[in-house]
Amino acid sequence: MEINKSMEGPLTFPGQVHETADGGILVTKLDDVINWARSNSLWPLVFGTSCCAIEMMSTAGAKHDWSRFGFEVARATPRQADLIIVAGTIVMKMAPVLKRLYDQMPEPKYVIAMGACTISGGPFFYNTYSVVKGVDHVIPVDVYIPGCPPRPEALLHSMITLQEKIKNEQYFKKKIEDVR
Amino acid sequence: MRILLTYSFSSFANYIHHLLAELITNPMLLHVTEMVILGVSLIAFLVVLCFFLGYMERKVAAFMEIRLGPNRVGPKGSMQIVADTLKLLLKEGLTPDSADKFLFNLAPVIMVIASMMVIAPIAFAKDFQLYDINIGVLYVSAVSSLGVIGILMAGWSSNNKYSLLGAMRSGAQIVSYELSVGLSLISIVVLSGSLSLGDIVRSQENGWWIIKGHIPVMISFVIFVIASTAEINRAPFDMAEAEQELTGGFHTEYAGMKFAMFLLSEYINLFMVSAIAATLFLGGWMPFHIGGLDGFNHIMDFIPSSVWFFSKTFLIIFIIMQFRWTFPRLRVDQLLTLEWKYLLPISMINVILVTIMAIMGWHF
Amino acid sequence: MRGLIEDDYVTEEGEFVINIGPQHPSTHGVLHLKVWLDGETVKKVQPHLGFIHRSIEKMSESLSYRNFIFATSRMDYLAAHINNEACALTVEKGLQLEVPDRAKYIRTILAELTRLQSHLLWWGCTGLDLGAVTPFFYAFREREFIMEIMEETCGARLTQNFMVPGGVMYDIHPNFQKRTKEVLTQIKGKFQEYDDIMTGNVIFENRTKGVGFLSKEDAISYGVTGPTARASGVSCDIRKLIPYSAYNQVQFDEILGTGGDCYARYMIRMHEMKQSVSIIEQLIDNIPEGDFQTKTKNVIKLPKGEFYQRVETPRGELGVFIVSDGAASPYRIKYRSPGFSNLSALPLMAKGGKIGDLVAIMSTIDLVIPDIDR
Amino acid sequence: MNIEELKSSISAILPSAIYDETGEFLNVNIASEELYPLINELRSNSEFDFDYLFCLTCIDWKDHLMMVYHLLSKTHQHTIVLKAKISNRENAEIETVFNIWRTAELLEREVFDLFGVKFINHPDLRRLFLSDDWNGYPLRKDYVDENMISL
Repeated sequence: MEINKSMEGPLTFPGQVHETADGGILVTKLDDVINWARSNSLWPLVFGTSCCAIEMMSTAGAKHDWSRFGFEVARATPRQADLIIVAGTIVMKMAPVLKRLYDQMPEPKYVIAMGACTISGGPFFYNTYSVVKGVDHVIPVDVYIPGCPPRPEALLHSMITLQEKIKNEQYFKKKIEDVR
Repeated sequence: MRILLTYSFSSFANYIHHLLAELITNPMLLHVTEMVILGVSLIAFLVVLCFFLGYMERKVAAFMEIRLGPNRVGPKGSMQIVADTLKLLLKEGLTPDSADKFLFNLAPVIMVIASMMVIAPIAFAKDFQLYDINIGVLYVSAVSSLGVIGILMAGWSSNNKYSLLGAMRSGAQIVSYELSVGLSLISIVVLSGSLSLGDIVRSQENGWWIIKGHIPVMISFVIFVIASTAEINRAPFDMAEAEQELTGGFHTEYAGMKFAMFLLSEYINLFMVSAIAATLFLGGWMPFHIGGLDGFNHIMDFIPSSVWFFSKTFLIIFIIMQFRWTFPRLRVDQLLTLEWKYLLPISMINVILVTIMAIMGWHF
Repeated sequence: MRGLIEDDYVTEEGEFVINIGPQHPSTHGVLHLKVWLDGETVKKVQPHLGFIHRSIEKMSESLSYRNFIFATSRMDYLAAHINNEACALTVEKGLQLEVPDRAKYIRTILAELTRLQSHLLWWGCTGLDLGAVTPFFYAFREREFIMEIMEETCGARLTQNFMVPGGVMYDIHPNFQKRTKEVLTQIKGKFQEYDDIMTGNVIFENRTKGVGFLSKEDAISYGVTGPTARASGVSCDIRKLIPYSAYNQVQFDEILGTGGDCYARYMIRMHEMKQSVSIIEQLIDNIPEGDFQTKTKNVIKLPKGEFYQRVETPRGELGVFIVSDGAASPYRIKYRSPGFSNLSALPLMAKGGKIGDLVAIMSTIDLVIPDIDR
Repeated sequence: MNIEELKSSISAILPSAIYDETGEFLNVNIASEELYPLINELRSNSEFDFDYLFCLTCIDWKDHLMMVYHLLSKTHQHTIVLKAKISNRENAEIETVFNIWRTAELLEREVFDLFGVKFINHPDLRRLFLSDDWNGYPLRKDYVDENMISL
């Protein structure tokens, strides 16, 4: 341990203030706090179109229990949701509705594409006249999970992946750069 | 040990008062400073309380639903609500284009203020009361029904039919249930002979009203808990929100911080209602006393009065939370039927019974 | 957004229109209901479909007789086995193929397990729709055990794709019988719990008794099937009327109600769960030895003609209508889905009730929207 | 009633009906104009009493469309399949059976949506699954979709 530490580089004395690349201690710490809050409180929109919605419900159920991560506050109204889990096929008629729901959500908002249908049209990708071949034609997607339908564990994994993604966001730093 | 027994918040308040009096000589300024300190600490207390209640609700729900509940953020998930609140504060505060902007933004503020105002006459511990107003019961019942204005405002100004339906439901509901709440409060006023909450607590020195007042007071206690659950819009009486029917009810269009304020007022209301129930029926901060058994009463006095108050309050909160996670929601006409056909006649008859009991001196 | 806004919003004095769905917690998916309201009272309901119309029928026309079966798993995903079985039975009818007894038994057991999990999910969601959250979690606790059995034997939790023309795809897992029996004992002990939390509750009875009445004549005229029709006294259990697979070898009752209201529909499903348990118990120890599949040619070609097969799904009668022109893929496939007809009776049932009643009716007729839209 | 009795009874009403017994059920082939009188009789006559329409669909046979009605009697437990041939593909029309079986309302809308058969006297003939500005009738064999990927 001791040897490794000395090999890392020149020693610094405690309390030394560095010029950081990210714009200072205060901003980075604030970003950390904001990201911590946002990543740990992802409230999903109650949105399920088909089979994947049942696995989403299983994830909410007692065995898989997404409430452990604070996801259980599923909101029925898009105004209060942070996350839209697109669980199931999106067809041409549903696409404008999905777009509107996404627009109604306040920033910051995230999207998980759950299942093969939302990635590429899934088992309905050919010779159908009504299926949107991938939900990313309609709204931007943060995390994709394959599966038809994905297991609840896969959904949890995708949500944790999203949490990690949020933890690397730099909200204040961007603000400061905008000002500069 | 002697100090512990006689310890009360009044000495602490006096200490701060003297400390400030030395620093600030102008009596007007002193008064204002004290008020500001009081206000800030009160709001801080209520917010912390709501954090706790939110956490408690998640955990009670998890307990009822055989699952774990939040356990990742902070020890045992206790920071979950902090994260939620922080996130809501930082979220974009949307105001819909077609909404009435002034009323839309005013509504959550009114809700929070109305629910916070109820705190004034409540005695949290022995000699710890903001203002023992002599018409405390009247004040409580008057102020607690102010919240409906906020709900109606929110529902109307959102320019959303779901919101409007929710607000209309809520208006009818709160006006109706106010009657039963009032009548069940009156039964205690009749017995104790005072409207002041401090006097009511002191009148329970030789036993809580729910024990002293036999069955009639128990009936009014049950009616109070049911009716006040309805008054604060919690399931199974959450007609104003009714997620499965109206998606979000009156707060469908609210996002971010304004929505957080609705949540805040919901939890403050929950606490206030339970605190009033505990004060009137279960003796507030008064320890469990049995008239005549001095030795027993003395032992009970060893438990601090604030512990008594909060344990009673949280017991009632726990019961109301259990309602929420167990019962199906009533339909809107059944809700009004329950009030006008059952609760109101029963509580009217009950008031007469209590009055007869009080006149004849049949209670302990 | 056409189809959403261009419609007539004609209202009478004092009426207004609200749109329930396509995204709404009580529509169980993406059904869109346009509701004319007078205050809280429902004057008229108009369902708008197609928000999950995935054109399975068109797609099946280009798939082989082996493959089209698996698209139906996504149709009524709560009864994937039964959908697959219906298709497999239709193809077998066309080929005049005899299925080994072992396969018949396995099919029946899996179908009944499917029915059990579908009804469990329905029970939980009914609680959720009426505002009680806890039943949902109770139901999912037991449902997970069934899902585990499915996963062990079929390899998937929800869309199992286990039925092939001629039998089942693989033999059952060695643990299958043991675990099924364990789970049945588990579930049988929980029925009392379900009754305790929901059935006897005063609020629940008030919300459902006398709500959403459907008469026997209307039920037949609207083509309503399954528990919804049986609650109105229509005898329509295909398992009894035209037994398929191993249903002629078991004793079970067709539960008939007389109320025709939401409570009757609820009670029918609660009793059907017990019947399903009893059917599985009769079969599970008697699975005959032998093949689990009759070998078929790689490319199945049905003779020219039309083949119709009716089966009983948890929601009602599923009909599979295959028109063959002798080629390797169907010329035309029509799925007569139970939910579609059941939904058509919703405007009749909901008329004159409150919004809360509409939600109760929707949950007790147990809609699965992809099954309706196909 | 067994199949022979059904055949003779239907022939009494509609002599031009052609029977086909190769399938599971008795198939009755008629022309689209003859449908309504026959089907009305089948429902109202207590000897037939076909009170349950369990499947209504259409088949595109490339040169003509064919409406298929699966009828069942709950009282007598007999089944027939009515097949009405619509020769005019471009302007396909047939009488609605909505006032005989209520379930036909949505089923006919589905057929209108996917095959373009117009139902005379139908109360609310709009597209059911597809949006109103959709061009063409996708379940027809000659429907071409530019988005389609053929294998």
